Amino acid sequence: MSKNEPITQINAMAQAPEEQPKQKSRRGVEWFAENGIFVFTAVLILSAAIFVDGFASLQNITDVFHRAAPIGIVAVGMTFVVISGNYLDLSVVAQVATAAVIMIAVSNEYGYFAAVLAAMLAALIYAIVNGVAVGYFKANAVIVTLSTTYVGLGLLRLLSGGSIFFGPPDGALAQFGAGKLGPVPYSALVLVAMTLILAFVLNRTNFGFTVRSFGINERATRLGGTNTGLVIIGAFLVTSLSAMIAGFVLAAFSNTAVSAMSTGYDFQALAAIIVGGTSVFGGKGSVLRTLLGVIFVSVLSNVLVLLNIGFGYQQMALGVLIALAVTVDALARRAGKK
Amino acid sequence: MAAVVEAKNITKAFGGVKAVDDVTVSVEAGEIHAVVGENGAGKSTLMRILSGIEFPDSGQVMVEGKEIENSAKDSIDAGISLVHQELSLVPEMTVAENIYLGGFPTSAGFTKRKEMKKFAQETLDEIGVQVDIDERISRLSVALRQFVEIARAIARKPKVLILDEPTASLTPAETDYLLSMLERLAKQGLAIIYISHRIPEVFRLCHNVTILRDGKLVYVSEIKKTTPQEVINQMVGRELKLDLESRRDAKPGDVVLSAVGIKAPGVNDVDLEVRAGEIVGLGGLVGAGRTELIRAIIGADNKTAGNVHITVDGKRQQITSYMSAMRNGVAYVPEERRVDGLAMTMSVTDNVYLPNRKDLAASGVINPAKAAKVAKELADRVGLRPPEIKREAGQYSGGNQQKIVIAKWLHKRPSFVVLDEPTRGVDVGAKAEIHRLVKELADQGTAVLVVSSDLPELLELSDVIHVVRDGKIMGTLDGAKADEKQVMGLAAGEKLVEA
Amino acid sequence: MTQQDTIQLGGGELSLWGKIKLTIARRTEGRGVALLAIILTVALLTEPLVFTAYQVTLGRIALIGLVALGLTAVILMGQLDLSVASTLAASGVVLAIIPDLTLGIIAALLTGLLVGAINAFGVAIIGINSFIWTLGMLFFLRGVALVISNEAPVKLTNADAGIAFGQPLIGPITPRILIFILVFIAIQVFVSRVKMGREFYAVGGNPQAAKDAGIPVKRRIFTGFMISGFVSALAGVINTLERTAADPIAGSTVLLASFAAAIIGGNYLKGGRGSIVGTLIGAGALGVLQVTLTLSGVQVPVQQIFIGLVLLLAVTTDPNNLRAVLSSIRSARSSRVKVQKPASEPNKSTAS
Amino acid sequence: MATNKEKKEAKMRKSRLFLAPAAMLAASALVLTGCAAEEEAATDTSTDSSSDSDSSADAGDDTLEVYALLPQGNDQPYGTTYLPPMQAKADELGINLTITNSEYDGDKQASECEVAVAAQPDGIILWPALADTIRPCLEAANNAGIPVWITNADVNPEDADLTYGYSGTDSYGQGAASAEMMCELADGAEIGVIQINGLSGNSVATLRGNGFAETIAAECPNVSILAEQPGDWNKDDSQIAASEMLTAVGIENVQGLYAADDTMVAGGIAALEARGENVEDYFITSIGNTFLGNPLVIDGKLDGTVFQSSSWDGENAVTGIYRAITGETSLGRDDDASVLYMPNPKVTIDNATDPEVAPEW
Repeated sequence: MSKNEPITQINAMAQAPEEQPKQKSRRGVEWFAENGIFVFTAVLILSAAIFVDGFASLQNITDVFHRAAPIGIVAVGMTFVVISGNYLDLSVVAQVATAAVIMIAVSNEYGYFAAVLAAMLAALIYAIVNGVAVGYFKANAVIVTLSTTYVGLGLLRLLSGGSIFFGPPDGALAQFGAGKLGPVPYSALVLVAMTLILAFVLNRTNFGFTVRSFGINERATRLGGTNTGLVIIGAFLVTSLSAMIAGFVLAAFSNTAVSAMSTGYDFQALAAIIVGGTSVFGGKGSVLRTLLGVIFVSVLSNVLVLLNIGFGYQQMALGVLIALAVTVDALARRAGKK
Repeated sequence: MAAVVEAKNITKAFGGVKAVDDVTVSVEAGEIHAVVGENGAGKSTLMRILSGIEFPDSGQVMVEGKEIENSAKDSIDAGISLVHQELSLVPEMTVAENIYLGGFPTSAGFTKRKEMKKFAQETLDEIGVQVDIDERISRLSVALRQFVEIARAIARKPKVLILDEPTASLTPAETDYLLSMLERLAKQGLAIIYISHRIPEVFRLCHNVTILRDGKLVYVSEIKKTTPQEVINQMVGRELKLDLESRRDAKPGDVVLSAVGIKAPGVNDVDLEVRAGEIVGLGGLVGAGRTELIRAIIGADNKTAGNVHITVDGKRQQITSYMSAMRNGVAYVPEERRVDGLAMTMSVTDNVYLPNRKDLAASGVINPAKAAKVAKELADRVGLRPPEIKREAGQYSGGNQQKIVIAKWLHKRPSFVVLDEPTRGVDVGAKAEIHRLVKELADQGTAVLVVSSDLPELLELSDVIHVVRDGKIMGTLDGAKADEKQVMGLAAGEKLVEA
Repeated sequence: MTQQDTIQLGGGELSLWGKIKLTIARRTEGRGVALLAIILTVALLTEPLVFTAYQVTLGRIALIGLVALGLTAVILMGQLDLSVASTLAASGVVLAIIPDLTLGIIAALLTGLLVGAINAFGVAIIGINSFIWTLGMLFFLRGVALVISNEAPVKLTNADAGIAFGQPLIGPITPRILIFILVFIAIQVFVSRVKMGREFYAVGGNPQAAKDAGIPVKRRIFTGFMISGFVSALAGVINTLERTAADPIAGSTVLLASFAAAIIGGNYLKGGRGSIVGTLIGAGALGVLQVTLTLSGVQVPVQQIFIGLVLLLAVTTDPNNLRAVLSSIRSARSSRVKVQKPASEPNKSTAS
Repeated sequence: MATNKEKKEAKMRKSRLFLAPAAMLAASALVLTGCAAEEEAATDTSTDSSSDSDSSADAGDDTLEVYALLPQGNDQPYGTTYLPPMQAKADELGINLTITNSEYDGDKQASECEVAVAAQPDGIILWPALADTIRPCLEAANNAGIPVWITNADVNPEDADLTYGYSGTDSYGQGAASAEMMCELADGAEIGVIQINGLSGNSVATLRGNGFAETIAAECPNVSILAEQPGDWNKDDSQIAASEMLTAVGIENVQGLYAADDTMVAGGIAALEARGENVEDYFITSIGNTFLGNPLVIDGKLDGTVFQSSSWDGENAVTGIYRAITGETSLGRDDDASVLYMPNPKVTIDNATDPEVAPEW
């Protein structure tokens, strides 16, 4: 590149944009919206450890991890769809069940390798159907994934006959499902590994970059030379593969599989993502936040069970939590705008 | 006769730049008053102040001698009706409903449909537009929507009607009709403020003309006492402050871009060539079809016909989509940088990274250090201030944002660069830097296509100027010899002043 | 200068056929009508019982469609309400736990209005995306229903009144069908004839223009969500009365079916486009489809696949989406057609 | 006028666009209904002509039309093994079955009931999705003169008069039987147990739970229920819930575990094993004797379960409606033949391998 002599001359003319000093209170709200989840999670865990008997036991830590693992794996994957600005993938319900049933039913007959291949094929099909309809036809993601849920569950039930499938009690899968490293079950290690991998993909790869920038500004991303349709398919593919792994983990943990086993995973995963502070407007958010959201929701459920509080109250608490999380975010955005 | 509406000593500044500077305009009943000026001369801002959408920093607006509060509602109540340049209709409601949007006649909450339709029909009859009042707006042509907008303004029984470039989207026949309609309305006692760049229209229609330039009022005259030539002179009117030394010696090479028979919405069968090392300027008025033309050429919008080829290193490639344009070294600096150009909540580095992913991270994994290094280099090269590449793009001023948009394309060493209004809303210093960058690119052998409504800019930069009107190239001028009047004359529909 | 009195910009006089075509083109329910026609034809050929026992079919349509009608009011404004099914369940339980029937009905309906108001508060005042805010409400109300019902079905104190409620009133028309028709008429009149309802289209179609024209956008959002909440609660009341008991986990199939009905009926999720008639047609198509499939004894998984495919088709064949896809295909194809033209023409120029 | 022509063409293009999906829909509709008919034919190999898709009741000969309104089917393990014996029995008796699945949605089942009544079949088999909500359905069937036979889960006592009979288990009784075994195991000792229920709000879950809790309270007050949580009929959910309950009440206070079915008890056992506990030291009972539960009984991990036979259930539903149609039973439950209680033998390690309690699902 040639040297830029004229620059110095012009520099003098250019005005530096004045930085507006932020008010303290506004900063407070923004800081809270940014980091609130860390504080909340820490406070919840600390107070539970102090006030709830048995919470801090090693066994209970294992239980919390068991609670968090499958839903967490779904949620960290679904974060990609949410960050791309497409609300959620309802069809994870069908995908998790499909993967679990395939894992046990197919591996019983043809071995693990064939099972994994078959499950990956299923994940790929889901991703392509969802991604093409949303990315190329610009159809609403909620309705598209709702219809693939119908079709997917219908197919699964038709093909599996609705039976419950068992793995051999001492098969590799069952051993993995029961295995622990200290108090940490292998499934939680999978969750941590998935979080790290997906955080890397989202923050450090070209693909993750386009997912984020698509969520912030679709048109600028397209004009930056991105095939935005492919980005959407990719986001759905990450979600589908995560749902597949969640299905494996779930199948390993219970060593059984049935088509109804993942009911409610769609909205539960989304709830964890929102509680973690990922914005449904797209762009803002991270996989790590989702992990925190999952931990927060799991710890909360765990504490409520330890206190022998009914299931109804747990659902109410989740609803209030979502409202609080988004309200703080909204107030912060408003403060930031002024 | 007393003035119906009077704007006294209006001043309004945006971020230190005076968009309107001490302007006074007054219009009498039955008068059609033209307000003309180049793009960005301050006409639209003045009209927004008149209609209460913007508040002036100083000065006052009087209607029939009474000062009005500055709010949209007060303006409407006082009898000022603005026909927006951007359409503000609800697409899925009917014509009649849009005419009465927000003010349907009702009884006990129920819309009095018959009455509403009758009123709407009367209004449309009054302006002589035949359109099915039960039709939904989304199914109407842009021209029809424009007439519905006018009907909506008329339905408020205004004393003053302001029209901002009403003929931009109309065919000659429709324009013809609109003008005679306005004459009729004026004869009935309506005061009309007519904003347009189109000089023939102004001369056919208006009684008086006010000319704004750079926010200042420079000329007021009865139309009978002036000539089109004089009006154009006054619009352009500034001293030729073009520093001739700042013009470069163009040494055009081979044809890089060749577009043949391009048709698209708003573009009517255009051929265009740009050579290596050459800057081609597209002049013309807002709405002439320039943006549509370049977007169709590079595939950012769909075209309906035509071929585009790019020749790089002797290889001739067809451009079928924006992706293929990108692959062949096309760089596009869009007009709407907030919507199309930048991800405002991403850092400078990320914005620079966006189009350079393949190059900066061939393996697909981002190397933050490398990305930061490139971003830093580019920020220095375009003179970003402050050169903090971790800052969010949205926190920079307009000029610096535009520098980021340009910077992100420089790393790839593009073979063909398209810039759409590269210095709109940009301060003087940044403008000079951007001009320098554009020339530098051309000197390095890049083919450059610039769309600009800023005549001095167009003349300074371009080796060749095409003037676009109604989606067609109306004339081609040699950039070194052309002057502002020639460009404006072609753009506004006058014959070439000096052939 | 030619002096014209009028300018003709529209289509001009139309033949009868032209008028019919115009009417069809103006409506948004096209796909819904086509789907309904196909389903009716298939039903007529395979299961004529769908028509002879029309009161049953109507009952099913009312079951699916009632909630969808309220939902449409919200969708017209470009918002979503995920809490409809939980509202239905919670208001049903509220009705059942109150011994006095009249009081129970009033309390249940007030619950719906309250839920609607809270939903609107989050969306219009705090400014939160309605999808997320009502998702929170979905969980919260589900919890409420479980808690106040003690996690078990609650029997109506006055079961006889419930059974009487399920009996046909006029001919084969049960109160459910009658209420459904009345609600349909009410909301249809509201959004097509009443100023306030008509402005829903403006709020959904061009919020800025609505605001500029002095329409109180926030108040309209409140009205819409309260309609949705009220109608969901009404559905909960009807279900609880007809079944003589309230189920705290009721409505599991309602949420998705009512969205499906609205979408098939041509309602645009971004707002501003669609109609209550469309929702009725969508509910009709879905209801007839379900009854036909039930009667022909098709396995439930096959029914699910079928409904899923219909929905996928409905959402991907939105005219706007199709037009966008086709136009980019056409654009790519146009490049491959060689342009033949003479070397020079007036009005056109080739640079340097 | 060229523009008019263009418009026309555009419109035709639009209508073609419109027709394409419509045609696809129609095609897929036909294919799918065709498939369904074929499937029906495939399952009905044992009989000659009972699978004619003509569903009108007055088909002439002795083919009987029966609607079976079930809340589950191929989507649940029990329903999956319930259906084939039911179909086989129907074929044997010359009955053409139309089966629905309401997925435990009471409103949907009510609507299906209306459809069934309108079809005027010879009889209706009803498995209530929600016992409290089916009275209107029964009344409608009665008014239409269609006999209704209840299967799997009985109606409330006050509604029994509207049915022709019942075959199946006694969900409350199953919970009670499981409680009785728990009482025997405790043998008068003061012990604490934890209870895992089915899906919250589900009526079988409620009945079994009440049956267990009330029987314990009445017969062996020495056994105290320390905590209860739903396990959602899932092994994974119940394992977590069980483990958390153990933490909550302190594992040292727990000597027993009850779960509302074998799948969930397997989760509870897994929770104990995961803590390194010797499962044989705990008193554990459940309901089902399924493929999952039976081996646990044989291994000595599950101390007692209550056998539930899906094939008996399915077969006897058809036997019952056949009795009702042929006049063997009449409205109300006055006849001896009107109630067929599924033998619900308690299964322990002593009889776990007997052929009569061989697991079926």
